[in-house]
Amino acid sequence: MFFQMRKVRKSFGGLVAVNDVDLDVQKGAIHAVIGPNGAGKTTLFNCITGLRRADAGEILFEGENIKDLPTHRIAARGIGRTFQNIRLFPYLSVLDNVKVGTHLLNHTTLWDTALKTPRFRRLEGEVEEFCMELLRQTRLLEKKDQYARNLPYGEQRKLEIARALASKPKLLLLDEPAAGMNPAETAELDDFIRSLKAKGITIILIEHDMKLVMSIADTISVIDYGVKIAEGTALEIQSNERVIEAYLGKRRN
Amino acid sequence: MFVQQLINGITQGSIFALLAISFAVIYGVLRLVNFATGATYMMGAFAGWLTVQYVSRNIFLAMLAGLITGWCIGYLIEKVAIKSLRGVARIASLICTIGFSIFMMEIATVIFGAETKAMPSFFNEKAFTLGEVSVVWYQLFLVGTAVTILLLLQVLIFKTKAGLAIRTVSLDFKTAGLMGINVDRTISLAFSLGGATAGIAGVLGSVYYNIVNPTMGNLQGLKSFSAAVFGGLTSIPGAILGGYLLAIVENFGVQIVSGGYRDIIGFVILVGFLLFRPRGLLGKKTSL
Amino acid sequence: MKKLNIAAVALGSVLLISFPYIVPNPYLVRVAIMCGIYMILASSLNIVIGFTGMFSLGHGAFYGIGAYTSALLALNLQWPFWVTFPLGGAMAALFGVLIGVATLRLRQIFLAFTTLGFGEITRIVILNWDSLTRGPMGLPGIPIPTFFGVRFSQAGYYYFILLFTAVVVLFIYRLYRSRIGRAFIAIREDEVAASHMGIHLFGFKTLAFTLACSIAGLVGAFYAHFARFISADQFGGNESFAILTMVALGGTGSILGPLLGAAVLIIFPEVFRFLAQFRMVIYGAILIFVIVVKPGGIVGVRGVFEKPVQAIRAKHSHQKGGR
Amino acid sequence: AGGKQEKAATDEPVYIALTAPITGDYAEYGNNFKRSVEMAIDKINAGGGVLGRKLAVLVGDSKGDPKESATLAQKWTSDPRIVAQIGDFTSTCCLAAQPIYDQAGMVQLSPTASHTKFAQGSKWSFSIVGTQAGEQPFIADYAYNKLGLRKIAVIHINNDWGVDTARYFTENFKKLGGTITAIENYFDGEKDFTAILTKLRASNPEALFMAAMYNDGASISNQRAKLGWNLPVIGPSSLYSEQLLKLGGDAVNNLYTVVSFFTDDPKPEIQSYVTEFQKRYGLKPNFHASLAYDAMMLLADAMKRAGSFDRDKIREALQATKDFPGLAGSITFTEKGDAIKQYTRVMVKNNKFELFDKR
Amino acid sequence: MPLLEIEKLVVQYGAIRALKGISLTVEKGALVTLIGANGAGKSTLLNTITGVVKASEGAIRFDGMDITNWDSHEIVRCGICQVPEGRKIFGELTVEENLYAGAYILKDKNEVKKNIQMVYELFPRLAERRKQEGGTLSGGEQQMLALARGIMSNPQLLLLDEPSLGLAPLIVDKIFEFIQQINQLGKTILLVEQNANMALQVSSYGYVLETGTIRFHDASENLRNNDIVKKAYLGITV
Ligand SMILES: Nc1ncnc2c1ncn2[C@@H]1O[C@H](COP(=O)(O)OP(=O)(O)OP(=O)(O)O)[C@@H](O)[C@H]1O
Ligand SMILES: Nc1ncnc2c1ncn2[C@@H]1O[C@H](COP(=O)(O)OP(=O)(O)OP(=O)(O)O)[C@@H](O)[C@H]1O
Ligand SMILES: [Mg+2]
Ligand SMILES: [Mg+2]
Repeated sequence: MFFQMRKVRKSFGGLVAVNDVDLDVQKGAIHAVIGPNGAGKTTLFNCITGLRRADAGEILFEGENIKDLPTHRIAARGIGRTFQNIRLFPYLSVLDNVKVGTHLLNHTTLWDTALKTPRFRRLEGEVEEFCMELLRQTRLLEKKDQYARNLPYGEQRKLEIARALASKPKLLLLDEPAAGMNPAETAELDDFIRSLKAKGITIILIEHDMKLVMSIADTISVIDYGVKIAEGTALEIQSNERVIEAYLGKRRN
Repeated sequence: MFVQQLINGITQGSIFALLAISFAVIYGVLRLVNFATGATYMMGAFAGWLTVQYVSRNIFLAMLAGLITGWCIGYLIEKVAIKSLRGVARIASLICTIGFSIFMMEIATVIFGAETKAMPSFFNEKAFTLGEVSVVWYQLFLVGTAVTILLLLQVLIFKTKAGLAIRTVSLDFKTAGLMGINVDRTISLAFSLGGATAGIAGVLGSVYYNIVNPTMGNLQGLKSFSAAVFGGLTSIPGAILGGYLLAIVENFGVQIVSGGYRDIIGFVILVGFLLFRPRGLLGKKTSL
Repeated sequence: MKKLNIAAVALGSVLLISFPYIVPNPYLVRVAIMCGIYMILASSLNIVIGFTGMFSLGHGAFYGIGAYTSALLALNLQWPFWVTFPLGGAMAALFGVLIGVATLRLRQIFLAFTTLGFGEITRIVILNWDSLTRGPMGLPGIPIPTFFGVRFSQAGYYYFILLFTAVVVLFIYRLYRSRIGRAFIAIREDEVAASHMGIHLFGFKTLAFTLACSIAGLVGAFYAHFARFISADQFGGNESFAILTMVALGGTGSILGPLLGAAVLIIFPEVFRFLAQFRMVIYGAILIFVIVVKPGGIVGVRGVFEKPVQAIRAKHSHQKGGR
Repeated sequence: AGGKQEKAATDEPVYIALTAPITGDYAEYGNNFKRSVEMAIDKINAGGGVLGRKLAVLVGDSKGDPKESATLAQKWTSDPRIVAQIGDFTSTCCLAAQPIYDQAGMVQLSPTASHTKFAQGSKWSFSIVGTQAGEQPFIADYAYNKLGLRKIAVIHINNDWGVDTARYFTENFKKLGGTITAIENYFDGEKDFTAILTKLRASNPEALFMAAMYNDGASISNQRAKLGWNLPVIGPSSLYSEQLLKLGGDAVNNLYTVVSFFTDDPKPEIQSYVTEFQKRYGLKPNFHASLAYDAMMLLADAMKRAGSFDRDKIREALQATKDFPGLAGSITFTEKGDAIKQYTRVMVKNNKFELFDKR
Repeated sequence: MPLLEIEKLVVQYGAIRALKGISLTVEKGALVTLIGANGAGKSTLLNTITGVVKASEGAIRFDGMDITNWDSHEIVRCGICQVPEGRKIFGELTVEENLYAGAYILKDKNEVKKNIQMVYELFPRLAERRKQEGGTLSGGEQQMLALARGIMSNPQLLLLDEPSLGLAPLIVDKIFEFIQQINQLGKTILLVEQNANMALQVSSYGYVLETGTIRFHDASENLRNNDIVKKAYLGITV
């Protein structure tokens, strides 16, 4: 199995935000995690990337337990993410934001830098080219020299994705990428995520936009009060009584 | 002898505590270390000195003068510089406070001359003597006044609406404005309060040590800053505790180690302490 | 455009190189050397403050450690300058690592506090450790460096510091536009996000801090052999604050800024000596004025260190908008 | 360098440089330097100047910062109009500037630098304050033989001067058979001495030796009084200042020190200096002020004796100084460039300095 | 007289013109929706109304009073409240302190208590978390808190910037119900939404903003049937 969580648990004081959650993600799949607000989805991501340390359980990535690794090590294994509350580098340009994302790909040393070795030039050139390409794909090329903080909300979200992709992750965690996008923009995002899947990137997606989730997710896990209450394909989930009651509600349209 | 050192420490600590509060109030609102605190302390002392010299030999009047001077200095610093630096990286404001510190110190030298002035003592009679331990009335007065001011500030910040405004502005001034809070006035208030506390401390300190000069605030400012960090910087009770503890620790440090290491005993203990409790004594746990 | 730049650089270099001959006044050359020393100090501090967004108030101490190390080795063991000079940098770097390891995990303000404290501790230890440092007596008679057997003349010192400054500035310039520099800046902007990009926060913070300290140590070593008398009070808190002020006044986070800041703050007091006791008053006032008008410093970089566009506009239109 | 000026007797004055802390922590002392030197120059010029030329002073503010002092040295030495320099106040400043004066060949005459390495460090360096090695045996004798003290506690400022002062006193006092019960030091800028005093008190001394400048001395005395600790205090000549009395009030009574300059000295030249100083600046001169005055007068005398404004000749004449009658005692330089001084015992009684031996 | 009237408003960020002279009115008691793509300038408009961002040209009138470029706190005291984009919770204050801050301009303590009671009933989740620090709430909980805080001061005009952002479908329904509810109670609302479908369902009138200019405005019904709007904003292919 490509990515697995075994009885992962995280509590804050008395509150158990993630309660013995198991999760299996197939290589190359799009796996959605949904659930009511405060269910513990973001906390789950935080445990995966090491931003919060899980209290118990195992997190296996390509067969190895990454639960106790520090964040930068986890990133180095090939896990990238975006943040629900957008965490760009506000006063770096759009292009530089993406360049920081390539940190792990390029291994120039202090000596290379100081002496501006040919290796340094070559690597920097590659980085530049690669980042421009990513911006082209996310349609941010025009804004490459603007400060990230001056982008409108929706474009900041796109930039977060571009930055996460810059590290060529094998597993990408997206936390509500469609928040703040209108339906037309969401449709675009839908296509973009599919194209990532086509490139072989495995994706775990948190999203409240059911249209998006139902359309692209291969598997959906539902979490409520930190507990996984259901798992299955879009069709299975849509008709699951428990999920409807806790989360989906009876939509008007 | 240890009792005497304790009393020395508490007296000195009262001044540290007042200055530490001055740091904490301003840091609390703007996340800014006001390096002009020491200079404000000195200006307060000069105001007190002028009062007793030319108006009346009355310590309460002198304290009032110190308070008003400190208040005005705080207000001016905010209006002249800090206000226009909102939303800019904090280093700019910090450098400005250093600028004000230099400016005030040198202005004082130009106006009053570099010679140390004598501040008359008040309530200098012995309150009581216990064996070798001796306490004069002024020490009691100083500690009492400091504690009163500290309590008043505590109430102001945690029990009043102005206090809520201060705390709100400290977190996000734009959103605070959206709540109907007058951000400018709140920040001004915090600065003035900080200045006033430092000003009063200046008068109290100069009477205790009987001297006034343009450089008197330098070391006091630096040490009180440590005291404030020790206490947690954002926490008013923490700053108070930090002030007293630093002074007491220092005094015992002199007793046990040597006067030559006095200035670093505090630092060493604080640094060691912070390694284990990085948020200070009563500070809140926050990242960054 | 590019040609113009090259021409300007070439002209500048020629001027700088011929300076001791165009202006054969030892006083002015000395001022130029002091400028160089502080340019390097400010530039190195800028790595910590401007790039990485950490706050250090003890840079003077690392400068002092470099100076004392080099001076003591030269005085006690008669080691030549070319050996003691790098060792001064190494010793400062060592202390930088130690301080970094101890405090870089803590909240920002504690780095400021710890470095401030470290500065005091260094000064006081130097003063109290009589047997090694001669305490408050200071270290007189530090030997003049030799270059292939020839003792440095004033011009020698000048060229040394000129070259040194050029190397440091070039290094920082390259650093700024490299992966490492970007990692520093990312840490300044958002630590959490940076760590998710695979940046080892602690490692890179320590690297930035150590680099800055070692450069300061190197300048310290040079200073010791230039001044030939050092004492603890030359590396105290005032020194740290002065360097900090140079960075902020010139332009935090920019490459040119610290150079300019250092030059201005060294030259200004010299030019305005005639103001006698008003000199420092005006110094304070100008400092405040410059920062209020240009918060990022004279040539501050765009971004965090500059006033947001709307804030400037707001004032302007507020007056217009009638009530 | 100074050769040019001699030829034509011009109206252009002869320049002397004064390096002193006009601002900063030591501004008080620096300003006294400035006052005295200006007064001395006015007096010299009123008397027709030196060798037919008027004197003028260029003042440089070193802020008490050794680097500034050195930069000023470079400035002075590269200005061909300047023939000699007076200053700086602290020994560290003087030492930092020393290599520059040494290399350029200009007299560096410090009124106050007492660091043992200073005058020895260069043939161009002179100090007229007298080293602690000269003063302390006298004070130790005062304490042991005149005051009959046997057990003394020492408090000193931790700088080069304070360390030296305490060391020489301690050595000499012990040599006489006395006991030092405890030694404590403090750093410049300290305002709170209660902790140190409490500690010293526990060692049960008969008297306190205080190596401090008069401001700190007054503070220490005040705080000692508040602690209810009354005992005789003794200290070096730097305590001698009206400021001590003003700041210390009753707390400085029963303090013993020595002086080489005494404002109540009936000698006419001293009285005229004191009156004039008071008239011009509204305060009484102190020890440091008198030293700066002496420095200027001595320099003028050396120029006269040299018969030239040549930097080198001035140095030679200065080196040859013998029994120059200064306000603060007569000045004779040792081979190294230190002055040998005479001292008078004084004490504070009823808030006034009085001669001790008059009793 | 309309409650809010905006005339030829121009807003600039340095060289960027974010609003290029837009006019818009909101009648008393109305619920008006503003939709537009990312970067159209919706948030900028709301921020300008509340004085967070300053206008360079044009006028904003509230209840007949010219409030252009007043300071935020003065505008809020007139009875306008904005629930900002991205929540902007006071992270180190507790949930309850956040609510008190929202009621800052109210003088009457009982009224404040009453309002707190009301929002707790509305969002029981907040009542559960009343002592938790705002910064540690989940995204959706923060959104609830932001809304709750916004109505604490009994404003006449409520400016909502994407209130459904990041909320679970169930809660989104509830929020829209709530918006309608308080609108019926007499509050005037200007709603910015990406969830254009629902927004146009609950509102009476709508404006469509496109890169700083108003492209359409019409009754919500009509907008929903407008082909261009359908395609670009509702994600419905026609
Ligand atoms: N540091 C913390 N301290 C205390 N409680 C916390 C902390 N962080 C999260 N929580 C709580 O844990 C629960 C889960 O939060 P989480 O952010 O994972 O929710 P979520 O599923 O992402 O919700 P949403 O969809 O609203 O973003 C919430 O109730 C939240 O209040
Ligand atoms: N502080 C700023 N400085 C410079 N430009 C800015 C700033 N804030 C916004 N902008 C620019 O103004 C334009 C309008 O932005 P605004 O945030 O109002 O869009 P929006 O309609 O709210 O978008 P979204 O739906 O994504 O929130 C955008 O092009 C944006 O880049
Ligand atoms: Mg979440
Ligand atoms: Mg928006």
